[in-house]
Amino acid sequence: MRLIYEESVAGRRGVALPASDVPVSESLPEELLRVVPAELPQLSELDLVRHFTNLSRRNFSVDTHFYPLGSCTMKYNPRVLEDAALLFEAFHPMTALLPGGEELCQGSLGLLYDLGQLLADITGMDEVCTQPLAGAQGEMTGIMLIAAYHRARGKRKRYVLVPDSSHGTNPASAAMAGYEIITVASGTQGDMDMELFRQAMNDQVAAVMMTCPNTLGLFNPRIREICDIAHSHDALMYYDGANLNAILGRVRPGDIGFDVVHVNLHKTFATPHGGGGPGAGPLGVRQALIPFLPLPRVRMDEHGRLCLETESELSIGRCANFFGNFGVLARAYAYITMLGRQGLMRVSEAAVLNANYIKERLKGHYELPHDLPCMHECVFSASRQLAQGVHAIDIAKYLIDRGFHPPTVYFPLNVREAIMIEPTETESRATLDGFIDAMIEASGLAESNPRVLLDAPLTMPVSRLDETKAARELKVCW
Amino acid sequence: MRLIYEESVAGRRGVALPASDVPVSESLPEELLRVVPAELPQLSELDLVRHFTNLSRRNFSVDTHFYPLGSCTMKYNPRVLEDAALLFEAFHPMTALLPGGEELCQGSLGLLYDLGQLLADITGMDEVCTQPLAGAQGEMTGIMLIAAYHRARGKRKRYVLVPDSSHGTNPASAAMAGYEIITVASGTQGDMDMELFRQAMNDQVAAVMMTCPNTLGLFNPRIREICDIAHSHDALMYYDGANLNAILGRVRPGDIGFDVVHVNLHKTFATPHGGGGPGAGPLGVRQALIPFLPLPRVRMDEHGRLCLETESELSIGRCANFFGNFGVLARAYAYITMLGRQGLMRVSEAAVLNANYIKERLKGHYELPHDLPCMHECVFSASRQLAQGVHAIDIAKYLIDRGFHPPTVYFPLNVREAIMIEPTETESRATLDGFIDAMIEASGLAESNPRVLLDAPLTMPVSRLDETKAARELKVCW
Amino acid sequence: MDDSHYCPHTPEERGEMLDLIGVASVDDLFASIPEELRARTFNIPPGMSEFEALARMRELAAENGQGIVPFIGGGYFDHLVPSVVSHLAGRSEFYTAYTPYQPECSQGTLQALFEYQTAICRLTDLDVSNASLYDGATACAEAAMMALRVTGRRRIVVDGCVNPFSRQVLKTYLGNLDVEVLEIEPLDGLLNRGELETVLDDGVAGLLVQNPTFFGTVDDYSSLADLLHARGALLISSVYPVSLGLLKTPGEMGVDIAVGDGQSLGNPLSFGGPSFGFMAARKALVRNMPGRMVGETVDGQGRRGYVLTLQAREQHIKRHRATSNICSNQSLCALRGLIFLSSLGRDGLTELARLNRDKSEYAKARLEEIPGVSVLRSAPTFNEFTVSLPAPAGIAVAALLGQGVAAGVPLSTYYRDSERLMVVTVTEKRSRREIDHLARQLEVALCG
Amino acid sequence: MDDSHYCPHTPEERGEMLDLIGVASVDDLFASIPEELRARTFNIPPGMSEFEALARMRELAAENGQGIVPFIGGGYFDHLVPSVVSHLAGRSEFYTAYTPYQPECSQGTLQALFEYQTAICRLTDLDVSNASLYDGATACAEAAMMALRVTGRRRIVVDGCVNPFSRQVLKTYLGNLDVEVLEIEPLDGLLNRGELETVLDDGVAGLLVQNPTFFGTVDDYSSLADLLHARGALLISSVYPVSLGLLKTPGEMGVDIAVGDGQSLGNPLSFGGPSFGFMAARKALVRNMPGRMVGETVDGQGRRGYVLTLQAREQHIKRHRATSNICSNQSLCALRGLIFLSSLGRDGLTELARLNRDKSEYAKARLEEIPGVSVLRSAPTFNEFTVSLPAPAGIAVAALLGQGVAAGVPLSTYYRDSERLMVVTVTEKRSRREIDHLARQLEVALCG
Repeated sequence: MRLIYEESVAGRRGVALPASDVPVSESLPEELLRVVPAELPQLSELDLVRHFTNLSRRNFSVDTHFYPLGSCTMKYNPRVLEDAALLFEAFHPMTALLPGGEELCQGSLGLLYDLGQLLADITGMDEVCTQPLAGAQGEMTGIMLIAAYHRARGKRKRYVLVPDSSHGTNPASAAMAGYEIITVASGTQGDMDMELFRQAMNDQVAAVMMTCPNTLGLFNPRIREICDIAHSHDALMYYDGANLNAILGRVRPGDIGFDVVHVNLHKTFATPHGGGGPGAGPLGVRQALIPFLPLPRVRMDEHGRLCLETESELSIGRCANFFGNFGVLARAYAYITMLGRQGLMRVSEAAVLNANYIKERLKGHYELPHDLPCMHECVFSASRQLAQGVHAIDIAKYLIDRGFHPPTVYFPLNVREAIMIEPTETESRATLDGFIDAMIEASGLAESNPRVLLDAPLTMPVSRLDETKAARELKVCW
Repeated sequence: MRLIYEESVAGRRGVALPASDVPVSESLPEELLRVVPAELPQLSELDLVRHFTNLSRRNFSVDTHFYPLGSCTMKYNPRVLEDAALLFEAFHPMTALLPGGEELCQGSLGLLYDLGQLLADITGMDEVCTQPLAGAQGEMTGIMLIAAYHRARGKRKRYVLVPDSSHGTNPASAAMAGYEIITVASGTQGDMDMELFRQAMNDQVAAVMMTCPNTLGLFNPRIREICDIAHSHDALMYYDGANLNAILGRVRPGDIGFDVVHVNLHKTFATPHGGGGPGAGPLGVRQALIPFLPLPRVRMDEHGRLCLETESELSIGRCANFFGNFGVLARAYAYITMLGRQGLMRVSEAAVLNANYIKERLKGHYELPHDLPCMHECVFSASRQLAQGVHAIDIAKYLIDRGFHPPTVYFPLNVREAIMIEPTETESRATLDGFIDAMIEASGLAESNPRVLLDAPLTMPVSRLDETKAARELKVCW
Repeated sequence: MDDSHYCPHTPEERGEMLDLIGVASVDDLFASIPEELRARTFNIPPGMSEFEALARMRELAAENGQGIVPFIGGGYFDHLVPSVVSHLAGRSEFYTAYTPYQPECSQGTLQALFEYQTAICRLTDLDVSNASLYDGATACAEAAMMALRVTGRRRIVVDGCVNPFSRQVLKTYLGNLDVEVLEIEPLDGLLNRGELETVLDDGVAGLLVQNPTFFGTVDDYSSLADLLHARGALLISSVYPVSLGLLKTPGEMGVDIAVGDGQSLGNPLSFGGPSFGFMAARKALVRNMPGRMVGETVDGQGRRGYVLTLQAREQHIKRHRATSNICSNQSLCALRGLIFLSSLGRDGLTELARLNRDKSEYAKARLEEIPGVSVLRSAPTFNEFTVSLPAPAGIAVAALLGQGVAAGVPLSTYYRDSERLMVVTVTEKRSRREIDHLARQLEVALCG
Repeated sequence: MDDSHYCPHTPEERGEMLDLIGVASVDDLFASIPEELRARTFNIPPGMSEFEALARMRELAAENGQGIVPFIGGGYFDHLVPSVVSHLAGRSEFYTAYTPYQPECSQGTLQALFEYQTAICRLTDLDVSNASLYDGATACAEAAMMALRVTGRRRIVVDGCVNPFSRQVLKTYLGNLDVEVLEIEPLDGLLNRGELETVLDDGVAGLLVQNPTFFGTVDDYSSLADLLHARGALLISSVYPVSLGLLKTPGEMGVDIAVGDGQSLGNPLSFGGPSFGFMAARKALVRNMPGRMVGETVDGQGRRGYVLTLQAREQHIKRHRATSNICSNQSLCALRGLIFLSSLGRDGLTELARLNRDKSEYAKARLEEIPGVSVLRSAPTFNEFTVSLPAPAGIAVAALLGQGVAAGVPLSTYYRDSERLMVVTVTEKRSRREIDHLARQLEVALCG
């Protein structure tokens, strides 16, 4: 498809602006003005609509295709959440920060407060801050809180400890908070090797970042032991909420012994991914960490009115402009409100059921590094197919031709040729079966006709793209 | 794609309903109850969303493809019209018919009244009734008004006269109003042959139905003469507004001598076609016909308040439940409000420019039965291509493979192998050029490789469908 | 502000295109129009941006009464509409497509309409359905004309319990044809079967009834089917589709043609439109049906596909001998209906119907507690019922309207001797609190 | 009501799936979780249907003050959003897709982001742009960290005229790193250039300025670029994208990294988010940029296509050595930005910027007519300006807020000795009538 700039015609006008009802002002001094206007595309509204409508048709998406992307929780995004968020579109955030402004924002502040309470209950934490704009920012903010906590107690620790199977954001976020990273290798079940973990722990460790169930979709039964060891070194336990979809209502990180938790609303709580954001990464903490939370903080006063705490000596400061990605938070709030206690528990039940169903049906066809009951996702390896020269990526591309978005491949890093499948609870059995059949056929083709896999995809507007060229002959602007 | 019924699983639930807040009522007597529930599809909301989203992707549409369907005016439907119509979604029409209810509907009634005024100005009529639900219903209502008019003057006429190039709805609507049809053959320029017309006219003719510009996209300069002849026989002139897009602000049917006009809002006034409706067919009439208009009729009282006239001795009655397709009327009102006088005139200028541009560029490649300046559409014939065994339909199907919706083919009936192209004013030159190139290539292929045309389309989910089988082995319900 | 709204050409492009055409100006393209035929005036006000137009629309909408709680029907019903309905029907590819005359690039619309037809058949228990008509009222008229065509007779009998708007439309439609429309006055809010028997003869093409009736009463017309068929006439029933979640179906009653208004199936009130009319019938009648119809077939490779079929019935082929003049129907509204029905599913529709009846029965009981108020109990009801007040209904309704409650539809406009009667409608959207409020307000209005 | 929301399995299906897995119940699937690790409580209230949830959301929204006319900014601006923006960005295929890691089935998102990057480069006159960051404030912090990385130095200088929220976020981001943040106090609502020269030395990695400033003043930082480059430091400018319809661009000024908040480009206020942060830079800095980036390439058949590129900078490859921890960005908001800019086009953006300035200048003149009110005139302004009142600004703002007008942002919270100052924002959405009303109300509040 042509780029929108290639469709542009000089002088063509799109959307018309209102006529002015005020006098034309005196011009700004020449030296403050731009020399030539920005060469934005000039096209008619119809051509604009056609361009973006047709562009959209070149995407796979949850609404059009099964999207079993491991560790991403691509569940159905209920349409009603869009209608709910729309109700708050017109409210200016600055209003709340004006003198007397909180009174005029009781609805918005109330939503933030209630959502915090709900998430605190879900995670077993004492307070939840809804400001972080995405999971990774939640992580960074969480580690900063931990740093502030240690600092307030007169300690300046050096390390954050992460398992080698962790999401890349974990070490990156800890590094942004000023820590050095200790990576602990995985044991046989994909969790940190307990021996190596004990060896790595010391009093200079500020925090241990984990996700549970882990990236292999396995729940570590020794997780409390890990928490206890960490706490014995005065290290805090950080819970990466990416996999929360597995345990809603059954396990609460706070009950296990975690001190800080972030939640990915665009994973567990059904807000749309939007092609890579916006997300939201609310952060739950234990009592001891509350004084360090970022500002402004929503509180309820003695009369039940919501107000904003904008000053606090111990706060780490501010991690976003205002109150977080409110529109995303509003969607998640509506989702939790709709599902309620039973609905949320059902989510995890069905998510785990679906993952185990896929695991059982595929394990005769693909190497399963850890044949244990999994939680909400399962990780296979294409190692058997590798014998025929077929890699995980080839299977992924073949699935595209079969009308399925590929699973996550090559993650987690501790599994060779990993194929990580997360079906989510919202997929029906017919869809799972269709996907399983395609996976089995791929495995058969790896034996009988690997060319089909290596050449895939053939049904898309482009076949495999030259990524090396993209990086070498860098062109990021037309 | 599977039918939604094929995706259904017994016992699966879609959208949940609210819990009841009232007691369960006593059951109805057995004999009043249905025996088994209606076997509606049972699927999850995600599967529902995927089904209809993917179904939609199997359509061409204005938003995705150029759609030069002659006589259908497939112009861009501004998105803002959707937002405008939404503002009126919650209002119950029955409110206006309650005692005191008009007071609570001043906005909705005001919109109807204003729209009537605007359309009266555009068509040169004395009053416009917005009740008819589509163009064809407007026609039928118009002819009924004409019948009532004659009847009130003590006459019971027998005939309605239409040219052979007219839309099928014209004779069909006149027949539903109880008239017999006299069809007049076309002369050299696609208009009624004046001689034949004179011969056909007599005092038993109640009305002459015409469209101007005619179906060949030509403006008949003798149209007033036709009006005069008709009037001399006490016949009324009916104007089919299907081609109004050509003459906005330049010609008003009322000024020429027409007595009744219907307007297709979903053509000229940019309301979306929706895959075949809803449309709206407001009807404009001269003073003498006002007493016969259908009810309820929106009027403005001496205080400038809007009210409904629900009783009238002479009215033909009612042609729809309430006040017409209000949502469609609201969109057209917003459209006219936006465009204003200049904007509407620009519409016709650009529509006529685009049609003439296509006509000029294609006339070397296709037979042009009438090489005259056209109005908003032009009609070619595939007669030259027929020599190679290629029909208009084959060219149409080839265009699908080239990413263009085909023009209208085999209409008007007075042109052999007709290809009727209406580009509308909203298409940019690049789009016209792309279409013209494809048409020229089709003409080349008719010479060099007609097979490509005969086999087309190949890029769609289905190739040419067996229409005979569909009618013979009728299956209209799964 | 720029006034070229939606006309994309730049002056340069316009110039080049005119050059190619070989004329000097756009005006030259209109040269074929004689000067004396040009518009005398054209007084449309100046245009504005979309933002200003939308602001004007908001002002207009604000001139309507806001938040009125409707206990009224009259053929339109305030039902819940799941969010998915607008989101899916609003897909551009459905929204901005035309009638699917080119089936290969219109399988989306065609398959959806085939699924719609199937849903209507299943809802009504009849064999065939068309792809929609304008609305419920015109569907009644089309059904009557169909009965006239099928039987070749010239008389239609209409139960006075049918919605008065539908009856008016029917009379308008048939007004210029050489046929007779005979209305039977209701008896206690029900069809007067005694009266019917006296008018039934071999000249009757069909009888039009409605279930539930305009009074809200629910009836079983099974015995009428036999009566009519014995005389070679057709039974036509107008039905409220939501009620078919519970009530005996047209098919079960032996009805020949079922029609109705689809607004209640996922279409907003929108001050009366657009909605859609549906029509289903016995298979034998299919070639006499009006409107578009989608049929299943195969392509050259044997792949299943859908096309408009039996087009020979339609005006664009058959012209004045067509089964109807209808061209545009209400596809998009029918699509909404299909999505609505599919989103609820089999059990959802039953549950929805039960909710309606439960709420309505609750309201019945509450209103009857008011001194002097009684409910017409000649037959069971679904979600509407007729109430008799101790004072003129119009006055009470006007009084409550001032309080933001549309309490019911007074019957005096539509029936004689009914000054104190009104029909109350209670859908699933009315909360117990709203119903209690209605009862309280009505009591205040009546008893002071 | 049914509580299986969005979980499709019927009991039968669930049973069959459990059989296949070889367990007796769903609970068995959770057997690996030791009893003592199970949730102690789980007190979420019962669920409800979408209709009830939406009603609750409506109630919440109604608890906010309605229809407040905003003359406030603070980084978020009440701009017009053309209808096309929501309609197009709302397409399911954009909305419900993930990060385009599989490029062949994600060309829609990828091409759109490439077009977005191009739009940002053209807007700022810089060479490269990433595919968006979280918001304007975090973009400032990321830019500062980038300057630290590029120069290997440990000091960032920040103009006090930069939005205080951005400065706070920057300080939070850098708070745990071994670096120094040095703020220069504003002088008359402008950068104190004298003070700057005294702090500039070879330890400074970069200077962060903003244009227009938080006070609304417009400046030309061209000479600073030379000053900083001479010392091996980078110039970072935070810009208000709408102002670039008129104002001198970062590229023209010699800025190295331009950042800003994209809310004003087609994103609703939405009580503060989501919006997006943008970042553009000189080409030489591209490998040090944070966040995703889309690059052009070809497939095996030579067809043009788009992929995420330079992923080696990112956390999922580079882990703790990545240029940033950012993973999700704000793609959909960036897409809205692209559609917004494309819908206005080259001339539309200029016109929009002019409208903003004209309205703002009109408001300036009107407010200055009030006795005791003066406007800070140390520099020209765009659509915001600082006003000095004859009384504490906080009291006046609170008084007008009660009348439904948010008159401005009092500066005392953010700057010392500014009790009587406030910043007034006037976008194209404010009508002359609203501005006149503001002036009248303010006069009443001040003069009684």
